[in-house]
Amino acid sequence: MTNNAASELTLQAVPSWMPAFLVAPMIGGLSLADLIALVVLLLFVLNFVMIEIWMERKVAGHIQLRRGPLHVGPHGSLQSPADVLKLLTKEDLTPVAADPIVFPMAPYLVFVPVFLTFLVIPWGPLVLFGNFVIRPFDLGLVYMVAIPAMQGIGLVMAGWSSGNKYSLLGSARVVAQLISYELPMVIALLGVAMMAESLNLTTIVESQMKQGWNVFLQPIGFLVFFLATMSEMSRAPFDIAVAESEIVGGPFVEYSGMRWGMFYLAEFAAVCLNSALSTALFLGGWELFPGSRALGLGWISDQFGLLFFMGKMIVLVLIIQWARFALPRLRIDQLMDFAWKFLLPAGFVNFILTAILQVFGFVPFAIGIGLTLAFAAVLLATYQARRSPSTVALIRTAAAAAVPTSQGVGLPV
Amino acid sequence: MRGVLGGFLQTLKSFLTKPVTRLYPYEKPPLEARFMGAPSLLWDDAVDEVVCVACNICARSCPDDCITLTGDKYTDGKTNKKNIIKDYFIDLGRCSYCGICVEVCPFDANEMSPHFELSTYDRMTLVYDKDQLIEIGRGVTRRTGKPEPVGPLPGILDPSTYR
Amino acid sequence: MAIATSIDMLREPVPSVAEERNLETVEMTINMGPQHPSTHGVFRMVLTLEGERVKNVQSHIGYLHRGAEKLGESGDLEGYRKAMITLDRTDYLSSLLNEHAYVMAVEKLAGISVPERAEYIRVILGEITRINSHCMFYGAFGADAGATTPYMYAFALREEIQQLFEAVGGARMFPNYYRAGGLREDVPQDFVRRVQAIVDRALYAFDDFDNLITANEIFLSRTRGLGILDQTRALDLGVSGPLLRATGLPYDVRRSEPYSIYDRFAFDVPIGTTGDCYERYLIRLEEMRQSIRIIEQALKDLPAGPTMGNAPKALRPPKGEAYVRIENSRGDFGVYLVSDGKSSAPYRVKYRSPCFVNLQSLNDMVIGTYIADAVVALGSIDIVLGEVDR
Amino acid sequence: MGVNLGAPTPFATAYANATAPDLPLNDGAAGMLPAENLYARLPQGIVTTSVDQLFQWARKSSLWPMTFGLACCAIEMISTFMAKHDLDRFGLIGQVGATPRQSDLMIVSGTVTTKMAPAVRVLWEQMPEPKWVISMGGCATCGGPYYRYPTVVQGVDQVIPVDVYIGGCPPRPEALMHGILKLQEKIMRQAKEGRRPTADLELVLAGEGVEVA
Repeated sequence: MTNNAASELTLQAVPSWMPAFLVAPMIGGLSLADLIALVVLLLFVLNFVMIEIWMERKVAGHIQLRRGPLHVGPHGSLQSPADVLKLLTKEDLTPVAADPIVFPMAPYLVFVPVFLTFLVIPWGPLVLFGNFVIRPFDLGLVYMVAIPAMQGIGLVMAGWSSGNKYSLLGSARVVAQLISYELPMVIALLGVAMMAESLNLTTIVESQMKQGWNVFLQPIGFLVFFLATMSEMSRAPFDIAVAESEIVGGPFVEYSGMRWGMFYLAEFAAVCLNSALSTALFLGGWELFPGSRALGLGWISDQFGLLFFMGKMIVLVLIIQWARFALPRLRIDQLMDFAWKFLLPAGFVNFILTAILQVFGFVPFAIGIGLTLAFAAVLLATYQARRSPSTVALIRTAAAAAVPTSQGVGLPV
Repeated sequence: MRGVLGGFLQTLKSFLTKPVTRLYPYEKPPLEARFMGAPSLLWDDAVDEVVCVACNICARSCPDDCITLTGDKYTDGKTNKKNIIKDYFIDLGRCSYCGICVEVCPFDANEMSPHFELSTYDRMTLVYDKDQLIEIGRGVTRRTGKPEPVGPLPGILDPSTYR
Repeated sequence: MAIATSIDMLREPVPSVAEERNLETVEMTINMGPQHPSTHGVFRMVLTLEGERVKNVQSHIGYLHRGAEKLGESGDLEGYRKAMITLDRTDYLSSLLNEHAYVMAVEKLAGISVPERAEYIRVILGEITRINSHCMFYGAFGADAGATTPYMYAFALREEIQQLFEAVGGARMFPNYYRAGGLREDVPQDFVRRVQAIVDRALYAFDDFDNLITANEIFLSRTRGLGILDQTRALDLGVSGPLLRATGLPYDVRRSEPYSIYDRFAFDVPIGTTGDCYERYLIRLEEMRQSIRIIEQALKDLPAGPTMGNAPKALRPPKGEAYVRIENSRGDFGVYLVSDGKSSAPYRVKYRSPCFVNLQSLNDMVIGTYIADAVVALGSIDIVLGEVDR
Repeated sequence: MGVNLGAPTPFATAYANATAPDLPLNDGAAGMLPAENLYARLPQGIVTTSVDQLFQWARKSSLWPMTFGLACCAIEMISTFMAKHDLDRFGLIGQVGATPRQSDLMIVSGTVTTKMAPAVRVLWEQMPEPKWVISMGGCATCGGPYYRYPTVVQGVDQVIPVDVYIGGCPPRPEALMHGILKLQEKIMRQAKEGRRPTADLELVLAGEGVEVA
């Protein structure tokens, strides 16, 4: 890793008014400012997760014609703190059948990678404070793919060590899901890296300000990345790992109290993380709107970028939450089919199209887009043609045609 | 794709509609006139005593056997009844709130009250005694629209059932 | 505690490590129920799994056996009325439909005639109960497939219906409203208006139901082609109701052996073609619409007059037996009553419950599918454990 | 008798008014029934004095139920979780507690049979402390209409300790909510009184047959 470059970038990001002792590197190259930033980040993640959970319950409530949390604090705003406090004071059970060493370790292995990935996110600038990014690695993209993948190990540990068949099934599902969806995700990221010609997330955001947002240049890539991350964090409709109606709670069945709270925390932190990554990689990071720099409004983003970043992130979080309450759950084989037969080819198409854009310019790219759309239309048409006529219509016609049988058909009583 | 989008649109529609939730502790449920809460004993305001004559038909008709009553000789002479209840217990924990006791009562001495908030820490408090049953029946009037007795009532009004 | 250990003894032994080393797939036995989010009560499935595939399924019932039939035979006074308390609670989702069957059996036994108005009101309330029950199916089936919102939609409609039941019979779930010879009391003054309001609300709600998941591709892929039961097999098993109609046989007791006044109404019997879970779902949705048709016709023709026939208050039917079958929301529900001619309680009560019979088709549907499918297939049978175990 | 029966409260008269005025939240003023007043008496928000009370407040505000639907009452319990009544308002989330390990409150709704009783016991034992049990409806309270049948357990309190009993067959969703509010009141009281009382076996047995002199 290019340590020098990294620390240089960190120093660049640090505002000039900060006293020297804060930014002087100490043990392991970490400065005091870094440590403060870590603590602030942790606090931010924890608080954002609490707000997110409250938000999800409110969203769920209003989608489902009800109110959601209402009486605990004004509009239920103290609901999440109450939940956390309760989980903290809950008895921490370790089942007899559970592995005494692995079982308590698993929650940390699930939460810590998610938290670590927050380190590379370029949050954007805010007046006086400069650009918020804790570690602008040059290999940020690789880091953000590699670290969350460790989550899988934690989940397998949780599932295996619980000594419960439901959790075993759940962890088996998690592994299959993680392995399948890692691939389309990485392929989608290749397009991003190619466009920015860099693996540094800050550079990627800045390149989007010049070239246009990636979501418009490679919409297929955005779709693939978004769906793949949604699946990686086991959110509905891809939540087969925790499928409550089938395997009760997946790998977390036997966890109680704050240990289970860690999993819950990790799940919602992952939603936050992946929304932030999607924002940084595809939605132009902290830019207000595409092309604002050309209109001379770049200073708004430069001053208040953090707020725009957060705004975009929250919109994505809301979309993820919306999907949970709008869709049924996929089955495991359909989930695998979706990854390997749809997302992966789509990722490759996006990769090729982006390559065409980078090498040959915009006109061949436009032709490529057109060809892809035409191909997709043909595929869709054949799919529709292959499908049997709508059963809804069949039932309706049958209902109209049904005649009363004269006498019973002799059903056994 | 169309179906998935339809699901999204439908949820968006319901997100924007008004919730149907009734905020219970702050809003009362609109109890219907016929709502059958706990059974209660009616009080005859005209003669200032309980209507019941301790005929035991309700107790015998109760599908859950949750009514227990004992009668006493009636000596006040305010009405022409022969007996009056001494004790009357209904185990509201066991009661199935079917209204049969009200239906069979030949003297219109009881009625289903709208009292439904029957949560206790101790299930023995769900056994309501005479005073409590009169208390929850206060303000309750015998409902109109009861089926008029049609034809003779064989067996039920047998004097041997009086105690 | 002694009783606590007995459930441990039921657990299958975990496969040994030696078996795993052979790199062969090891069968896993998973115990779904009696308390599981999607067993619809206290049903227990012991699934033998090979990976995610179900190799075998063994169902265990009896967790809710509480003697509904036997308790119906007791009581020294008003025994025929007392039996309805437990009858209501057998199939707790279609209580008024079952009450209809029961009072018809008593009427047949005692030779009581029913006034026109009572018959119409019974049909109206019965069809509303059918909608109520299918709403529950819709919600639970959606939840089995992994969608949480259908439940809420379904119960928003159910609440309106239960409010009507409360207005008519005094209770939200078990109004105990029908009597041999008619009804306990006439319906409230604003009955027609309120039913009309529910009809309007329901038609609106059914569209919402459809929009939410009926055409959803994920839902389609989860339910289509799953749990196929062909017609011969279905008839062999004695399956009835939407399960049988999904196989393409238009058998509906309301049509095949019209009881009460069902021969006066025009309605369609929806049938399927393949007999998979999706068609069962569609048939139930369509049945709700057909129920609305019946209700609208019945409301139009609702006559005035008494609601109680010439029935003695204390029933003591002559010696004999009666069997009446109706189409309840799950299939062919039958009530068999025997009177000894002496007591005021039935000598023998027997219910033919469609759930219990339909549940036998579980093995045909589930074996060879995934665990997730097993849950959906079980949901498509739409069991009520109160009626299975009685 | 020897059974202590609490003082009755006048409910019926208040319900005689068909339409109640819209009452502002947290208003424990006149016109409200004692039972409805109950929630207003509970501390709202973190205005508690001691840490213990703070934790009890958290516990009562986030009672994740283990929805133990057994029979008919389960339908009314589901109704209570659904749009019209929405227990999520009080923090009782319906979607999480599919497993006993993550739940605080067991709502036993329905008839407990001898075949089911061991499972009830096992699941109750799997719940981590602190935990509470609500017995919903006549069957779970004392066998209900089925109390005569030999396979039916005469109330779930023969198997597990119960904190709140709710009468009704089945109880209205509002009655269940009232029970939950009673339980929340009990939890807040436990902050002062210490650990929860165990089930009084004699009381339980006495509940089986009320001997009337």
